[in-house]
Order: sequence, then C-alpha cells, then structure tokens
Amino acid sequence: MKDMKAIVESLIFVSEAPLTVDKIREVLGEVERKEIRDVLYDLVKEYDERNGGFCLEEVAGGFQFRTRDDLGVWVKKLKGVKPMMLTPAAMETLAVVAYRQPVVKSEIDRIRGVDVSGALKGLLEKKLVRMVGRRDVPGRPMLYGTTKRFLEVFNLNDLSELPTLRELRELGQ
Amino acid sequence: MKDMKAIVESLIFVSEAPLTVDKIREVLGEVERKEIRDVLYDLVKEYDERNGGFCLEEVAGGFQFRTRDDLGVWVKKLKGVKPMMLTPAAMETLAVVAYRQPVVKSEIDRIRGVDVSGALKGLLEKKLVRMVGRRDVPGRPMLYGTTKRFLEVFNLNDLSELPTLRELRELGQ
Amino acid sequence: MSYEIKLDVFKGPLDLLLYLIKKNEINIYDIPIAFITEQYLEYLEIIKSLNLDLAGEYLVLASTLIHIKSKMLLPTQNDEEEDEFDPREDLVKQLLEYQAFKEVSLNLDKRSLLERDVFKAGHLPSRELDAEEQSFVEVSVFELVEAFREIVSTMKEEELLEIDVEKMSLSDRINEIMERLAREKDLTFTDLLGKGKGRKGVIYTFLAILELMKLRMIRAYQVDSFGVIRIFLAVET
Repeated sequence: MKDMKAIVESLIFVSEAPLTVDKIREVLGEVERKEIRDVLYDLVKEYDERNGGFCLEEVAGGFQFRTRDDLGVWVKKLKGVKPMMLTPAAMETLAVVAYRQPVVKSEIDRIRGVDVSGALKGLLEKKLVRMVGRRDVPGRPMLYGTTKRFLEVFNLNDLSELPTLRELRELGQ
Repeated sequence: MKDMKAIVESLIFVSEAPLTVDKIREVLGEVERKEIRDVLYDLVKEYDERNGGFCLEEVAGGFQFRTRDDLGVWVKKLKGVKPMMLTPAAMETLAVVAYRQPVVKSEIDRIRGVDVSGALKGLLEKKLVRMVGRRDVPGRPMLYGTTKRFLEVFNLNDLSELPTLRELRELGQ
Repeated sequence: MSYEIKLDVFKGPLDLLLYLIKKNEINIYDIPIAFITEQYLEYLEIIKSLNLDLAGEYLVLASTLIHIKSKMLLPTQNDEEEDEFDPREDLVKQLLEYQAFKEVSLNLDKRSLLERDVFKAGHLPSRELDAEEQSFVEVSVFELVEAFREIVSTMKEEELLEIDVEKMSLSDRINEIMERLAREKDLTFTDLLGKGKGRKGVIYTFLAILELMKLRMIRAYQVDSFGVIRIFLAVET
C-alpha cells in the first residue's frame, strides 16, 4: 500500500489511547498484520534514532507517541499541572493488586496491614484498578484487578512485563 | 540551549491549541524570540521534507502538529466521526462575517437576502464567530467578527490569508 | 469533632515495624520482641502526643507484639520437642511479604509514568465533538421565571422575613455574575441564584440575570425542555 507508513503514523497520532494493530487493520482493510507490524517497528526505530521531542512506544498492547523521558520537566513547566501523584499508600495497594490479581480487598488489607478502602477507592477513580468479578465464597467478595489504563500509565505492554521480584516468587501464594 | 529543538517539539506535541512563540519563551526562559522562531521553521521544514503522517503548521498565531491533508480520509475512518459540519447557509453566513467584519446582523441579512438569526446562532455556538462590539448608531446593534478558533479550523494564520469565497465553500463540504 | 491529620510518613503499622527493624539493624528472622515492642510503643506514644489520629491497626499490631512477647516469656512445656513453634513466625512471614510489595511499589514508582514523566499528544479535545452533539436551545424569559418561582418556593419562611435594604445593589450583582462567568465559562441558573442569599439576594440576582440577558451580555440555554438552564457569557472577555 502506497504511503502506508504515513497513514499508520497519522492514525497513531490522532488516537487518544494506544492504537492496536487490529484497529489499524480495520481502517486499512486487507493488509497483513505482519506488514503493519513491520511498519510500526520501522517507525519506532526511526523516532528513536531521530531523538526528537517524542518517540513511539509500544504500550498496553498498542502504539502511542509519547514525549521523551528527559523532557518531562519542560512539559510540566508548560502545562503547569500537578502531575498525577500516587501516594506511597496508593502505590503499595496498586502493587498488591497488580501482582496478586484477581484479589479481594481483605487480602490487600492483610498484606498491607491496614484498611485499604481509601486507597482502593482512589485507584478505582483513577481507573488504574477495576472490579473484575466476585470470588465464589460466602459473601461473594469483590475481586479487583488492574486496567488497560494501568498498563498505559506505567508504560507496560502487558502484565508479564511487570518486574519480578525474587522474594515475591519465593513467597508464592 | 542544548536540545532546544527537541524541547520545543515536545511542547508543541503536548499542547492542545497552537503554541505561540511567546508561550515557548515563557517556558524556556531567557531565549531570543528569533532563536525560537528559527528552531520552529527548522522543524516545519524537516517535517515537510519527511512527508510523514503529520506536519508542523503555523496556524492561528501559533504552531501545531496536524495530520497531512490528504490523509484525512483515513483519520475519519478511524474516528468514525463526522467532521465539523457547516450547512451551506452557515457557510455563507460565516463567509460574510469573515469578509465584512466587523459586521452587523442586518447587513448579513441584506447580503444573504434572508434572516440569518439561526445560522448566526449556530456559528456563535461553534465559536467560529463572536460579538466584537456595538455599532455607534441608534439601537447600537451588535457587531460580529470571526474568532481565533475560526482561524484554527480553517487553517489560517491570520485573516489576510482568507481564501476566496469559492475556496471557502469547498472547504466546508 | 476530632481534628484528624493524615500521617503519610508511615504507610501503616507494618511499615513502622520495618522501619524500626532497619533502624536498629535487626535481623528480621530473629527479632528481639521485647526490645522492638518497647520501641514500637514509644513511637505510638510520640505519634499520639503530636495529636495525630492513630488508625486502629497500629494498636492491633501493638497487641500482637505484646502477645508474642508474653508467649516467648513462657517456658516451653515439652522440652523434648526440638523444633518448637516460634511465636514470631507468622509476624516474620507477614513482614517479609509486606517488604516484598513495598519494594515492588518503589519499583513501579520509578517507571516513566504517563502524565507525570511522559506525556501523550495534546489532542484537540474530543469533548468539543461531544459538546457539538448536544444542541442547546436558548431559553425564554418565561422559563427563567418558572425556574425562579421554583427556587423561591423552596425557600424557608424565615428567610422571607429578612429585609436588609442597602446590602446589595443591582450593579454589584451584575458585576459579580460577569466576573464569575468570566472565570467559570458557564454556570447553571441555580448556581447563580444560590442558596443562603435570602429572598432579597435571590431577587436581585434574578433581576441582574434578566438585565444581562436584555443587554445580550449573557445567554441562557438548556439542552431539553425543563432541563438544567445554563448561563453563558455572550461576549468574549
């Protein structure tokens, strides 16, 4: 397809969320996934080498332009916004949800040794955590897991990219 | 300033509206306007030559990344939304306001040969037209003119760049 | 009403305990319970004396520590049993697990977070498209009067008695409304009329709105009939 690289680039550019290969294929019509993927990795490499104000990153199962890591200070100066802050308590709660999902609140409470209601509510509001179902035990408590937004915010492609911790693996479930 | 080009690029990238030289200067601190302008035109040229999915354009007194004109069909396909639609009546009314501003409603009525209340209201709501004052005659009728948003939507840097009436009609589909 | 200060320094009793263990360079697998309990309670006292609200969990852990301490003081009943149960075992397990997650969370925090360290393209917001899909209808003075009548009818009787003549002039109210609109872009009718202004205040506000509409300085719209009435500035400031 003529100009495919430019088209793909423009599609990513206008997307609010990371753009998936499938979505691109939907727009382009009959094009091989492999072909799209090749174009995408070409672009990633090109922006990487250019080392400009932003780069193309594979995140949350899709592709998204993002500002270069070290330019964040300038952007913050422009936007004058307070960055999204997660308190240490929220970050810990999120870590437990991320590694133990699907997980019930009482288990998070137990691990953190505090009532995590407030932190959990904040994470739900920020759409980093969501309810994924109910555990099939008496009382049918709610199960929590992380969202696609969590992957997007933390620059992860999928959950398997979460850094593993030796201690965690040893402790197991 | 080291990396100024990348910084400027990232600032434009994250801006919602076209970014002005003044605003960039505010962020960068003590840098000559001329120096910023040079960097900007460098970038414009670079993107132009690259001929990728988007380019950097000077618009509404600032700079903004925009998808390449001829790729619009693909973007629309992705978004599945209709672009801003202006009825022929609205487009004509807008044209009158643009070319005759500041202008009173009765004058637009006269030129178009109909009562333009409805069309004018729509343009005010879309923020393409605004009230700019009152004419100093009995009844002190309201004067209308175009907005910054008008320049942005029609990709004009300033009013002197206004296309001819025929071109304008084509733009509005 | 108790004055509550959220203490962010410690993330919970386990965090405090870990801190004390680290500070005193204690081997986590062999915690001197008596010593650490004493330290822990001392910290709780300090926190309390600072008038900080202490979550119940801190006290729960304190009692757990005291309980373990007392168990360890008891002479083991059967000396022949070699691998006796260590009363600290559960606590140590819990501390290790918590410590692991604490490390994970610090790791997560070090990543390039979107909207904190990196940013995506600033799109011409899609909310503009949303806004265009709602077609506002300009409301008539008639509908304003109806909304006004409703607000007045819900006011309490004693508010009606209050008469305070020269507190507020119409032009003051007009200026106030214009300033608020310049700041907030659009306001609902009820926002502007507000509560707690008394009947006179409400009337003045209403008159100010009418006057501003007559001058075409502001416009009132609603999405559907009997919907919320929104007031917009009709002139760019």
